Amino acid sequence: MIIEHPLLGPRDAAEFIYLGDACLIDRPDWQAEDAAEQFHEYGYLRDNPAGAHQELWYHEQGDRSWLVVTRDTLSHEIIKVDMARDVAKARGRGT
Amino acid sequence: MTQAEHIGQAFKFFEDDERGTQRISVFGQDNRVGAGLINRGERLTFSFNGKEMTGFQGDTLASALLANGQLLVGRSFKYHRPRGILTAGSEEPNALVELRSGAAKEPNTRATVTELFDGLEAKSQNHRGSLNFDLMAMTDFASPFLTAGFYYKTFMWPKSFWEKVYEPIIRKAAGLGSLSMEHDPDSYDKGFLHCDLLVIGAGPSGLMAALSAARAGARVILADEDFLLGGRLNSEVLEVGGMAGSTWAAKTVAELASMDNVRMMARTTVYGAYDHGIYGALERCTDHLASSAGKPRQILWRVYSKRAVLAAGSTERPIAFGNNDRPGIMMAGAVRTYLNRFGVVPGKSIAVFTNNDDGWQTAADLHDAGMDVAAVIDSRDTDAPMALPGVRHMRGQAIVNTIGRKGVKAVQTTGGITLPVDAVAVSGGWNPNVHLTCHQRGRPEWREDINAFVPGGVLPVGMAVAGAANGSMTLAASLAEGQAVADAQITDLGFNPVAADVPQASDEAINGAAFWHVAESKNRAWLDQQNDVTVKDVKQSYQEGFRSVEHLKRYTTLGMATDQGKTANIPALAIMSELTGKPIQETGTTIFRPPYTPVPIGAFGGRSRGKDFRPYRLTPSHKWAEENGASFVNVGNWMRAEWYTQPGEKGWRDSVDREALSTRTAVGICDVTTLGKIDIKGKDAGAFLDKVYSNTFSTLKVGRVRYGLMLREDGICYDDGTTARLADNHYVMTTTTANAVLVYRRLEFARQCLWPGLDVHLISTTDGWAQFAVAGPKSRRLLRKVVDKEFDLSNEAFPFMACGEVTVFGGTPARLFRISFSGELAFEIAVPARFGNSMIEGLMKAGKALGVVPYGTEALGVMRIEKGHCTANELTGQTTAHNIGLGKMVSQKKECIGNVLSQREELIREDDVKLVGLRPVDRSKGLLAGSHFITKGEEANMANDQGWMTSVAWSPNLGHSVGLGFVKSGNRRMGEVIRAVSPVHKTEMDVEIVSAHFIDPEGKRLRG
Amino acid sequence: MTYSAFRILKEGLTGNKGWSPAWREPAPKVAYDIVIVGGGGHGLSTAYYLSKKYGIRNVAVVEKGWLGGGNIGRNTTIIRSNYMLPGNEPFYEFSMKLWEGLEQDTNYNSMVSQRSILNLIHSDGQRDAFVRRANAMFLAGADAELADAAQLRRELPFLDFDNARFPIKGGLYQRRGGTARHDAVVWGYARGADQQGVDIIQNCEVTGIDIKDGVCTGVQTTRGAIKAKKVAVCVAGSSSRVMAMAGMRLPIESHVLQAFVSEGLKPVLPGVITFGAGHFYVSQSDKGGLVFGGDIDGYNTYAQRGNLPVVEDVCEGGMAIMPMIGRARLLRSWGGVMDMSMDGSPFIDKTHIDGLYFNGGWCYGGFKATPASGYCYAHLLATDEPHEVATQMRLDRFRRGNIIDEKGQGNQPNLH
Amino acid sequence: MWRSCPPISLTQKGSGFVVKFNLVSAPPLAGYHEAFGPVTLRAPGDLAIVNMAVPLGGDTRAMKAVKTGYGVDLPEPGKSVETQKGATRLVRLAPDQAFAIFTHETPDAEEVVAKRVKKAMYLTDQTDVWTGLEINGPGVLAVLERMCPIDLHPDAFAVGDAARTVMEHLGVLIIRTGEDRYLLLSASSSAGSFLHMLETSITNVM
Repeated sequence: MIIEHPLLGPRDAAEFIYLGDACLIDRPDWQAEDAAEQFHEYGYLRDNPAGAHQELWYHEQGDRSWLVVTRDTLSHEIIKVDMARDVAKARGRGT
Repeated sequence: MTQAEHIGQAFKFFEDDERGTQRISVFGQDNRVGAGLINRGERLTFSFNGKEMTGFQGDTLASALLANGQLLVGRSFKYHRPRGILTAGSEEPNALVELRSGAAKEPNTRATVTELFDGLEAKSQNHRGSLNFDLMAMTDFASPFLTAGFYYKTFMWPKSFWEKVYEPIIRKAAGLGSLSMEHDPDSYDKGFLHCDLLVIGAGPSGLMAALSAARAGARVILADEDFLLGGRLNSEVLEVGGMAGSTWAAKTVAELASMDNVRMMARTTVYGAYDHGIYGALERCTDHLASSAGKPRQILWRVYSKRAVLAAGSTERPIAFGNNDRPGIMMAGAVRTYLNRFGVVPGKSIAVFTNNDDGWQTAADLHDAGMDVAAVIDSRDTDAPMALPGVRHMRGQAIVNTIGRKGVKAVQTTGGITLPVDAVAVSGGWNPNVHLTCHQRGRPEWREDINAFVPGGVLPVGMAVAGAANGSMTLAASLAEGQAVADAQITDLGFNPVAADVPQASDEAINGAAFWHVAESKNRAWLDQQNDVTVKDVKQSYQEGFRSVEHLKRYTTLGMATDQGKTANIPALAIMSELTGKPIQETGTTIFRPPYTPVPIGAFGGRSRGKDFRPYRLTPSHKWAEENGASFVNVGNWMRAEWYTQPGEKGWRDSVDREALSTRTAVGICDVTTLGKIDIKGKDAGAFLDKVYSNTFSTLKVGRVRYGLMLREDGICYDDGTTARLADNHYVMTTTTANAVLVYRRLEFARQCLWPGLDVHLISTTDGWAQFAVAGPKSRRLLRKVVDKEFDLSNEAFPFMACGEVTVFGGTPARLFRISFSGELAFEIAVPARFGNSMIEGLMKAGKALGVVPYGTEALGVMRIEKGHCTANELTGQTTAHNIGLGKMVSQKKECIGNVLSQREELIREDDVKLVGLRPVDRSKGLLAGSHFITKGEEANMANDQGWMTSVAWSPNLGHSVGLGFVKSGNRRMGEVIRAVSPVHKTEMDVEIVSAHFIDPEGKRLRG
Repeated sequence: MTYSAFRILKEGLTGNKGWSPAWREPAPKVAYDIVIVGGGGHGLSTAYYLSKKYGIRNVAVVEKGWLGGGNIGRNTTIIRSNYMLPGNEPFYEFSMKLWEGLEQDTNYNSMVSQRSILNLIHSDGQRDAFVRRANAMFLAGADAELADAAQLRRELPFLDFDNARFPIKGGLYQRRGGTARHDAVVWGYARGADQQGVDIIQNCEVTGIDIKDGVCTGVQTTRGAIKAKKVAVCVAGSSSRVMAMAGMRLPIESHVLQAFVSEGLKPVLPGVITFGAGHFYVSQSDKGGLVFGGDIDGYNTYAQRGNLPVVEDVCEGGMAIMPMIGRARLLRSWGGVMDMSMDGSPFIDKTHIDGLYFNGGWCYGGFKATPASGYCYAHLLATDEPHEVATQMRLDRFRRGNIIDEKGQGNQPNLH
Repeated sequence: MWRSCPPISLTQKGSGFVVKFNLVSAPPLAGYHEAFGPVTLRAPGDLAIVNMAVPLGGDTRAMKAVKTGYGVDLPEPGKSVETQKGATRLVRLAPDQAFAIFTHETPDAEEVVAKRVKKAMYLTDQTDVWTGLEINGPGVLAVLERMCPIDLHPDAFAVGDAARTVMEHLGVLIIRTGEDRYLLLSASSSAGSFLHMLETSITNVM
């Protein structure tokens, strides 16, 4: 596969390490009343869709950026690639 | 040789040639006729089954064998039927040989694509006894009992006979060629290519596509599996642009080869279409040479294309009739290839059996060459599509059976006529080579007008298909489509195609009728000639309910041989379609998967074999260690010294005991560079570390080190190590050797994805610093002679867990940490890696009077076990902080990775296993790592399993074996004697549960 | 029809005209006691044991394509019970014992061949871990044997002992391990279940799961609605998609595992060999092909195909330990979609919906589990209690922290 | 004296002396220089590398500091520039990360860069983390295509372009420093394998 890196252009997916569903960005609040349940869902349950899937790839043999890649799990077509830090910030992650 | 020279050479020998037509016997090459595109100036000698024969440069092994009248070349898989050469290409099911000899022996090599070279050795395969008298041929007589799926129905009794009797017999009979059992003597290489347009296939449409794209300025790669580019143009007598097709091909190839933006790749098979325009291609560099002379035999290319044109042509399919597998029965198109390209005919009197007009062309070419065409047997009851004076036309007839054994002697027709012939040319129509269109999501579609599957469904991204591969079966259509498709492809990329006329060519007659097998045949009619699948097998498969094409394939093994059913599959599924009454489109095909033709495993392996399988990482003191008796051990890709053998030491234990003892009594030095080092900077570095470690680091004082425990998000221990604070905004983290890369990755995830608002920056410095543990009661005294004198190393100024930046040996920068893995007074000192090898010399020199020893990973292991420290044997990724007695280190008062899920009920059970020390009750016995613990008096079974021994060592300091292990509620069972069983060693012993801290449990030494 | 050598003789002499279909092609009935969703190995073995061992015969197996078209038709056919953890090892050993009697039980030669499986050892730490595992195997009633390098050199002289990047220091054998003919396992179970009266319905895709007031009442299919007292989902590879019809999210990701076969060769490999320092395992089929594989591709996918980096990685591993295979050719590659679970271990459990059961999460180890998976699932369906060797394969185990993580990789499916 | 942070106050106490010993610098490939027909392969001497990290929110200040200190703009990711005198090559690896590569012998490269960019960036010496090989000469692309997955066609990879990628299992930073000249950097611990990879590619092609 080829991942179109937002800054570096097309790169072979072999340069990347795959982590999984980009929902892993949405780490629950550790102080929430149902934190245990939220972390269970966060840690273990996945939509695992057949179709568009937002997922995390790490450019380990490259610029060490984490990317959020939107990819179709049936066709492998890559629909969108974003810098994960931008996605994380947009989803309200901070300090 | 440049690409242009290479191609040029391939062609120079035929441009001057004239096409001869009369039979010319050359040194035993009785079947050699005409001229062909071979170089008669270069005679080559080769051997088949030890018999010497000759051929010419430009021959394949198959054409040379045919020239020499060798029609019998192998035996089939199951029935050991005599088989000859069916095709002239990579689709060949029958003519497989063992090529070369010794370690270079290459089984199952298709003679039809093997380029002849001087000294070539080939042997036929899959027979016991000689090729002519194969003892295994008796299986053919048992064939009524060996039909599809027979082995699923028997060989079950008695039960023990399967592995002992039946299976060995079956295995020995099965298989085709044999491996040499020696290491492959050749090397392989890989490479990466990039282009705007990849053109797959250099026949008429491929050449036109490449030419048009190249003229427009696109970066073009043209690849073809053949050594002579031109595809069918080299097999036919058709004209292009007023010249012989092969001449036009050569001229076009020459033009392409002269262009800088074109890469011509002959002998290169594009074997697979992968995601996003990536293609796999195999270039055979030295297979046509007697020796590879130290160069890579083959190169596996990964081609990154923006667009691709598949111009892979088509493959002729047979018609199934009784005994249609005899040597001498060939595809009609192959007969033309042998005649026109190689100047060879398979026999003296040839019958043509066809269901379409193209078969007639074979008769015409043979006729024009002065050969005896016994008859054209056409299944269609129609007029001859061309006039062939003197050739008998048997309309509406078919071959029902053939006579002969090791070669065809006569054919019998449905009309009851027996024709004596010594060869048969069969044409059942042509299948577009759609394979690569299906490697992803494409599913072929049936086209009634040409009775063939054409590309359908979703093609690989960027791929378009042209020519015969697309169902455009005539030459004129192929040329035009090649250009049009390429123009469309490059227009997409922003190039402007150069308007050029497509060269003149004729549309040859291609009418045909669907006709798959001769129903009147009573004898077995072969579909898959290699795996011996007949029409009857298909019928039986249907009868027993195996009706989907996948069941048909799996039940009968149809299409699973080395040719992947390139000639067999379509006729077979057409027959299944007749049986089920479902149309062919609905019956469908099995899925084509890479590779298009088989690829040597060695090529996929590339250079990564032997010592080059993975890179070596060497520690900075590697050279010194080599010079000082070290033996090395792999730790991941690192090579670490495991011990240093001194003169007089008889075994590794002598060395390790000495190193461990000397370190505990004096001082030892160990290269610990392999531990991961991550430089962490930024004003939020402390806050960041609080989140990634289970314990707190923001409160760590500058100049101090702290042990850190890192959890995974699921609450299990991930890694541990020490992290030093060198400045307010600057920490240095150490990780275990194995996890250095993984921890870095996780930290980047935390930094970019979880807490992007923190100002923190990471950079690995693992390789940058040569780091040495200096351990033992005399370690301070040693360092005092190394660290420049302005730095105070006293216990007060530089206590346990202190760190600082110092200089050594008169000004060289260094980092000093007072940390201890051995439990002794100990330091780690780091200098820039370039000084590493010199540094250990300096340390040894400084410590000479103190009795310093270098120690390796074994002594390191002994001492850490004596001290009860964990390594990967304990931190297996299944271990909780509670298991190792560090439950309290997991803060619940701050946000950190893993703390929430670490509190799940099953992970904090009181009766879970706990890390303990173990020693044998009989102190003379040696503990065994991996033993399981069973409470005394209980039976050894899984329900009673109390835990296991993780690490053991002989303690030279205690004089007995010591171990660490996990025992259920072990912290409450101190002093208990428990069984340590190791059934795999057939032993057990009693062991006592003790504290894991065998040495200095109060930690006085390391604080001293 | 009973299969035997006599039958083959008789049919052979009479033109092979008397063979009857291996199974019927029934139309779905309106209702069944149990509808098994998924006509793969596990679904069919469930049906077989339900009908044969538990006497429940009013059962349908519905399959969206052809029988055995899922992972049982695209694996490397290895059987073994060399697991380590108490949650796994007794189960796999139970499966091994079922394999050992399978052919006689089903009257179908599935070619169970106990030719041994060997895991190579390259480091002391690896040996310690293998000894732990070997002893766990013994404690669960399985067999194991440690071999040193000298023994392996005698038995497998073609391995690269002298020039290896990661020297071979020994190995862990399970002599009872080996291979079986994957398709024949499907056909044997299907034929056996059919003979017991189970309806096996191909080309029948489930399009909906009927749930009323928290109770599952049946399924909607492309061939109409089918009522059932119990619906047993058994569709590893597609588990998330099917269970989503019941509104469930699973601790599973779908990944592709590629596998490869070489051209047919005369016998060279005695058993299964696994290269621990690389990603490579290999055996040789009865037909002579080297059947081999390695790591999963590593990204979520439902496509039954992989990409080049893994093909190369696997072959690099092969060349690293047995460079004699360099001149053997890779003939065919394929990919199977795996239910990669969060700890690498499977589920055989009831769901929170009454009447809806789930079997999945087999990662790339489902083939060897086929008999026990079906047996235990049948037990659960028949008794509503987990079988004694499958008590830990529960859906709620992550909530409780009862993880069955053989590899110690944590909640990242692609690492298992 | 070399320091990246203020020294800890360590006052001299007790006895002891530092033995007379001259620490010798021996980078792994030092002095390597071979010609293979038209292609030469050499390990540049005294290649100093300093990592420059841009503080969060400190982009403007960092860019200004680079401009002031080096007289050039920090390039975009995947590009490099040489400073006016050609003394230093600045390679932008990631949005918040760049390398300064220059020739410098003593182990205080970090201070050299610190003088240029002051405190506008976090600096970490990377000199000994890497080992460099420069490959030069006509036909060099035929050698590199046997290892490098990046498209190095002159139109796709201009002089000054840089890419971190993987070659034969080694992480490599490749920078096109001239028409037919490339600088390749890889981990110093695997220098031997790195050299072996390049030599094999050359001999396989030549």
